Amino acid sequence: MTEAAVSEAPLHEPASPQQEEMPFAIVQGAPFTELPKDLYIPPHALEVILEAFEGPLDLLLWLIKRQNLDILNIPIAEITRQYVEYVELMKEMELELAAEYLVMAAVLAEIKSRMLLPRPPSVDGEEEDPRAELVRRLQEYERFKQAAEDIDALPRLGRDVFSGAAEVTERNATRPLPTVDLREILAAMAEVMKRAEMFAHHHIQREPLSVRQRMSEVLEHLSTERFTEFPCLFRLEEGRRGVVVTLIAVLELLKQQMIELIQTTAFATIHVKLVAPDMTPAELDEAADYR
Amino acid sequence: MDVQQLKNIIEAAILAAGEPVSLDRLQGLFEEDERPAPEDFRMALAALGEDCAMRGIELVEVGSGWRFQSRKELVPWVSRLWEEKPQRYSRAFLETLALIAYRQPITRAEIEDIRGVAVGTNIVKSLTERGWVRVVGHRDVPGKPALYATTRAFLDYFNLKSLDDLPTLAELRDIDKLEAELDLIGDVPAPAAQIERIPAADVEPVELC
Amino acid sequence: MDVQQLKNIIEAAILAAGEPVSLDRLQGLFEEDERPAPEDFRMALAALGEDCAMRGIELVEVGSGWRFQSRKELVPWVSRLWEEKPQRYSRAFLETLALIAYRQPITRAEIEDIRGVAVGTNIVKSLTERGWVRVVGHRDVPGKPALYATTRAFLDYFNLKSLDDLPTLAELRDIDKLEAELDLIGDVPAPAAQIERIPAADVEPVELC
Repeated sequence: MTEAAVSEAPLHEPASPQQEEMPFAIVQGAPFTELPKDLYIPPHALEVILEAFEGPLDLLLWLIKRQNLDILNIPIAEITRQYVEYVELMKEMELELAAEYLVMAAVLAEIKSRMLLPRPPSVDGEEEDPRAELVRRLQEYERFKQAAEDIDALPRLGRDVFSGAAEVTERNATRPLPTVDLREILAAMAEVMKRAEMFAHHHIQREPLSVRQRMSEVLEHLSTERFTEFPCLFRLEEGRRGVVVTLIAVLELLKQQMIELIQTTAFATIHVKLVAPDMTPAELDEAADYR
Repeated sequence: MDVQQLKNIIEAAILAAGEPVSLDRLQGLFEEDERPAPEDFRMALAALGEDCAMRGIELVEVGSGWRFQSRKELVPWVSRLWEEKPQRYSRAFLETLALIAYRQPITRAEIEDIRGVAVGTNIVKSLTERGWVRVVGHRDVPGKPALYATTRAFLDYFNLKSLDDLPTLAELRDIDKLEAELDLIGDVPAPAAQIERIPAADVEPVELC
Repeated sequence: MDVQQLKNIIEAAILAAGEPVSLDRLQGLFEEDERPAPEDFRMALAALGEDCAMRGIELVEVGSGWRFQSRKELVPWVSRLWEEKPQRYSRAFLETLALIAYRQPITRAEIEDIRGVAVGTNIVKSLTERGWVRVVGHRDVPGKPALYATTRAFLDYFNLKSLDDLPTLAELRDIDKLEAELDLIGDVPAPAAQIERIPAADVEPVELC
């Protein structure tokens, strides 16, 4: 069979989807069965077919599939002729024609002309088939066209799969408290210190933390209303160091005028009391806000 | 249709509906010629309810029909599904906490002095509500400002025996290294935070205070 | 905590969630001190799955976790719960989705290149609104086009555990292999015998970039 024979093959009228399955094949070197020439397709059905194409590659694939051609060995001249006729048909029916269809027509025409030219003799025997790029694109598109159909066939929620759900009678949603890493505190402190150092008038002095902690503990122990006996602040089981730390803490608190010490007579028991605030803590906060 | 098959269809349908399903609607699932008798449905529902005795859900009849619900005694676990993501504390919060920890007892004015910016009442309030900070006295200066200190709960939370276990400020010199480490921690949510796996890039940390 | 109790909590929680629940999220239902070991969870999930053999639902793992769903053989009855037909998707929609699923991350221009036709904005928008597709970055070329990828919700919807479960892509055949045997200048169709579909078994594994 020659190329001429193929190109003389009648243009197969667009078939309805059922006709795609017809055993119409062109077998190399063998006679082929013709599609009925008098096949009538109502204009509306034709429009539906033409509108269904997802672009030039889809149309080309359809033309190839419909004739049972091998995608790797497309009869370019014939396919080009059919393609152009379909595009003309789509124009005639005033379908919205994407620009890509016209670009493809030009590509096909170019391949066709290159196919007709004698190939330059190649050095290593390797020569590119002018159709190679088109075949690659067609195959690439075809596999994703198939993949889309496969995805469409997957069991789908709400169609093939129904997810179970039960009621919960009492929902008490809570918001957990933020978590803090100790290193975040350290980083915050380091940041403050770095910033504070930029204010020259602040000189941050390092003190043993145990004294600061003990100051807090002493304050907690004391009240503004009643006196506490001074010896009660000390815990002998802490040993000498503990006693010294407490003493330094008390002296520091005294210096900062946060506590009062009272001794009625010499060598009598010393009593300790918190300095009373003039305002309640809430009032103090408010006062601070207005500052 | 045998009882087991009927029970299974009823179970699947009620769970798939996600809302109470009436007896009518259950019957409507069957073509007329295969539809079991109403008493078969009632028997199947009763049997299904009994089967649930050992399960995590129970079958109950409410106004508009039958539904499955989680067993009451499991609600404490189940309701944690909707626990919101824990928020994050602001920098101001952490700095205030750090200053109270390292410089206690300390007044708000002193914190503001060192930080160089005002400290909102809400920060002090959330520190107190969290139980990490408390007022331990008042400084004898005009206004008698409250003195803040950290609590036992603060030490417990950070797994410290005493404030002495806090790293010294001298150890904090390599801030950048510390911050780099913290960035790494930040990417790994705590177990409670893993409720929703939103990619880190999409999450804006919510700031409290 | 005994296995039965753990199984019940898992069953109640997954059904209460009404969406797939990850192992992480299941573990988050327990306070740290009472939390069973990860292998206990796996055992409980396996046992729960076995328990379902006689029930109307089955326990399956999909992209974002575990969910209960109606057994396949009961779907004919269950689907009668709803009057309306499930939605159908256009070819353009499905082909775009397929390209994003198999070739992610991918730009719109790359999708258009393979499809040979423009991709409507409404398709990308509708894929994004469904939560099946999201922008995961931008390609470093002029215009910085968005890179699209599929989400866990996509896997959940199509009942997939991971992208590996997607149907395999057909393999590409090489035009050069045929050239030796064929007269290239004679523009001749190939024998019909060569057109046969490649049997699925011969197909190479999915290319996921």
